[in-house]
Amino acid sequence: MARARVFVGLKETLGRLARSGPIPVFAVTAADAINAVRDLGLRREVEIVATPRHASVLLVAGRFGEGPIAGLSQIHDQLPLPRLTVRWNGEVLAEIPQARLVAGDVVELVDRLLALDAEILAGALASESPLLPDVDAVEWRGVGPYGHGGSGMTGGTPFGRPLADRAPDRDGLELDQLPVSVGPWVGALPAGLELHVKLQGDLIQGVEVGPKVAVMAPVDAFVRALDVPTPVKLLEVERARHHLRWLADVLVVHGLSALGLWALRLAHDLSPSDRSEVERLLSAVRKSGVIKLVVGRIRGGVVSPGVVGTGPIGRAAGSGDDARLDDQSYQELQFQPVIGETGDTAARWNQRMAEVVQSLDLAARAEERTAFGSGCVEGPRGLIVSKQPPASASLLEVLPTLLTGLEWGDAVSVVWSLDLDAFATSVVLLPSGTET
Amino acid sequence: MAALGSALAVFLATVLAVGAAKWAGDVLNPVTLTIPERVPFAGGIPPDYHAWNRFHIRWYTMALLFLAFDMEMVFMYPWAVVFIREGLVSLVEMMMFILILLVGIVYTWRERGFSWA
Amino acid sequence: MNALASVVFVALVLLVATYLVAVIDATIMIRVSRGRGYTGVWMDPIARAARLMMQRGSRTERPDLQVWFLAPALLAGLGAVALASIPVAAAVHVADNGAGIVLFGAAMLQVMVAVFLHGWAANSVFPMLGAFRMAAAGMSMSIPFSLALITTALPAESLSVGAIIVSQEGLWNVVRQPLGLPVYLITALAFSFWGPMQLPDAADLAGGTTAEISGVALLVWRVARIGVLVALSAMGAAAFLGGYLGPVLPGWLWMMVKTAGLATVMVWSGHHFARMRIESVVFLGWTLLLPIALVDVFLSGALTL
Amino acid sequence: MSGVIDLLFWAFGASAVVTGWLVFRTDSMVRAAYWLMASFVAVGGILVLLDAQFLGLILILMMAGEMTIMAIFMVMFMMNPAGLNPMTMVHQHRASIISGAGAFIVLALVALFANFLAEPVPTGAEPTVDLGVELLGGSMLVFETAGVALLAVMIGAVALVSQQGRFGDAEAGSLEPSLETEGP
Repeated sequence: MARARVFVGLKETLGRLARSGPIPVFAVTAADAINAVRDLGLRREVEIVATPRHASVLLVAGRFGEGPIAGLSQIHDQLPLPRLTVRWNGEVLAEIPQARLVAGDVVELVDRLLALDAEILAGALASESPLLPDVDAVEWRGVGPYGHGGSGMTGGTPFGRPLADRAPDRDGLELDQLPVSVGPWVGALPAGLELHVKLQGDLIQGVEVGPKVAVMAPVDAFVRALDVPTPVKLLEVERARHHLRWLADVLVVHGLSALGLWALRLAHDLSPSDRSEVERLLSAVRKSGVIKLVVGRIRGGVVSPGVVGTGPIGRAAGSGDDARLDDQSYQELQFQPVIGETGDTAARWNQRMAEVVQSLDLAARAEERTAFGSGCVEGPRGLIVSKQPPASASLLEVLPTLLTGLEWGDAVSVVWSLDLDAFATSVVLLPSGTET
Repeated sequence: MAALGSALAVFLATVLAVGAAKWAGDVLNPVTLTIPERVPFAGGIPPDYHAWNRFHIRWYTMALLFLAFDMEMVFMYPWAVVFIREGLVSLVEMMMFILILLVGIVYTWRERGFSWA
Repeated sequence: MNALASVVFVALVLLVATYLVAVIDATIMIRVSRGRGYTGVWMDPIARAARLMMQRGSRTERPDLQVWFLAPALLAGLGAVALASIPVAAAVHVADNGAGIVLFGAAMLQVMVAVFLHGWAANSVFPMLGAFRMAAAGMSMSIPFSLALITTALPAESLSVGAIIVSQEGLWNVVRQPLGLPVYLITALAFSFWGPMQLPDAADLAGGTTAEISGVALLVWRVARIGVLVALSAMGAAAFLGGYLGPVLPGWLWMMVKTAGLATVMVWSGHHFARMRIESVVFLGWTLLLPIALVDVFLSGALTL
Repeated sequence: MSGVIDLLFWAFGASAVVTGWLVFRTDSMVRAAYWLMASFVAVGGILVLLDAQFLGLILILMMAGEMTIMAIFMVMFMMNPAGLNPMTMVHQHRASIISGAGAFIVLALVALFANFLAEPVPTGAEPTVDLGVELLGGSMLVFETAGVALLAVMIGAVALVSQQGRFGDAEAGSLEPSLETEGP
């Protein structure tokens, strides 16, 4: 009894201490909530983590298509106890009906998270029990001569799974090729992207894109500008903000989380007057060596203008295509697109970083000019034409060729440098009333 | 030697203390996990295969080079201690030894042994 | 020191130093990310530790369980024993025997083993990729690492860390052997898998060897990793910055200031330099750092004579 | 003090034997390699007890790298490297039992009947220094020859395993362009 009391007291003290630190959150994010989750990452009360094993809270954010979300129940069960699920700005989840519903902005979410977390740390709220049934996926117990499911040297399903098979390799060795499904919810890849990768060692020998998660189409300033002429200033600030947010993501993936947080913070309330601060950030990014020494050393990852001729990816490869050139307001501003040459990973980094500065410059000079509104817009990822899927949707088709032969870390760098959007990673459902 | 005894004591004590801390953690939060809770994480889709496989390292050339240089390191330590005592002779002798080994590095570099095979 | 006093002493030093480095890390993180007005850095490491202590541990379905349990404890033990080999003040040391830098080097090479085992044991793809990265980085960096340390033994005519410090009475090794400290610091980043060399636990592997652990195991792993960083900083201070030598202040305080300085440099580099590609690490170690370290050995040797 | 040393000696000796035995009892290649390392570490401990501190510690230092390479190459080339399906690590039982028992008997006889020097290490002896002097003096030629041998090992290893040579793929023949023969 006395021992039990000591433990209870200890748990209370630990709980009180733990409350003053950030809540580790693993986020499963739909396309329309990606920016909201990024803003959540700016809050000190919360830390977005890369694996469910480090998280206390599973956050399911944004609107998905009907039916279960791929991998969600599995991830829920991979969170250590005490765990809690929060559903943010979306419908009740079919697989986790007990998830706490929160509607509203980041401030409201953080308040609710803090309250729930305090309760669960104090033991007032029970941790969620596992969702999936406690049964083996494959029958293996008691099977085979040793009762572990295996047979012979490499056969059978020891402990429930088979061993990988051999495959020939470019250097003549025939060693194991391990098929792995990575994603759809892993910090190392963009949200929703599921890749079926064949790994031999740390090298990728084959890539297939897995089934896509259904999400609701995000609506941003560029989509609205398809129908309504929109101030150039607003569009260009949005474009700069988009690229800064992309930069924040890729910086975190390359181990520069502090610089990533700075980029997010700048993007959060960006205005044309922030140009000097943005240039300081970009200079810090260049000095970090990430472009010259890291992504610049990747062999491969080149996207030619023939594959994607539009947007920063196309321009990084030397395509001069830019819908802004045809717009009168931009012509008045003497807009000339930044054009790269090589079309490799480093070129895409340089392209977007140059375009951030250019956009802020345009925004500062734009005055009251408006642009677009006639069914076609130069978005941050390239040309958007109303009622057509954007060009970025075709990026996924080239992914297998781009990634095959790369080391895993290089492949992750290349994937992130493409700035894949929901049209590439997911099945996009348009709001009812609109056609595809 | 007494010093190394202390080193051993420090090592064992730390390992044991950490082990005890983890044991206490398990007592505070008893570990009974269901099968799905134990599935390895790779983004939500359970793996089809065991991750343990005949892992193809791409730097086997470098690994073999390391074996040779590890041997060289053994000679360097006693050399460093008698360096001043023996004077110029020691410098020249070790330089010769190292230059011979450097040929191996240059050769490996020329054969692109340091890039991923 | 006798065995019991040694254990208590090292444990205290390790805990305090680990806490301070965690605070330094949080401070730099906030400064770099322009998060103004945050005052919680002193509480932050404690709060994170408390949360992890309340979290239940995790297992994968068929891990090498004993090895998985052992690896974090092994890393902590290695950090402690490496720290024990360094004198904190004149004649105040735990385990600086006649071959202190060999003991230290052995502990650091075993760090590679601990990280490899940690990643291998989970039987999960991300930790396993992390494990093999650590093996590649450790092997590429260990030769220049050892060479940089051996060079400091040349003027001392001894492998003992205490003797190396004493030999710097007139002039610190950082001046006498200008190539040594940079090589040492870069390779030290690899052995503490920190910042640009944060390869086994990298973000592109969703945490790498830590991707499957939670709770106390994760806490121990993080503390132990900082412990290794502290040991490496302390050795850098002893071998290149004259250890406890210095005017006015007492020796132990000098040692602390220098260690904290080097630890800050390494932690700072983690927030300012991107993580390297593993192939580049191998290339850097063999074709740049190794020749520089050899030049260091012979140049410093020629100057010493 | 000598009681503690005796205790440590037996502890190290026993761990060296037990971990050595475990090398053959485990199914996992990684475990086997690191059990072997543990055995070497225990031997390193005994060397330290014999006042050969440098040799003992350098053994521990080296074995970390060497046994990691051993583990990695065993994982790379052995089927079922983690031992998920049980298997046996011992083969050719009769031959190994005979040779093992033979070696044990010979060593035991040596231990029992050899006339060991009972001299303790003289105080003030510095084995590391003696080693260094020997390397640079009497054994200089051996030492430099070792360098050439290591170079031969390196070049041989690289020539055997390197896939992409200077002049393209090894499989394509790796001929210097100027030596390229006519025709396919």
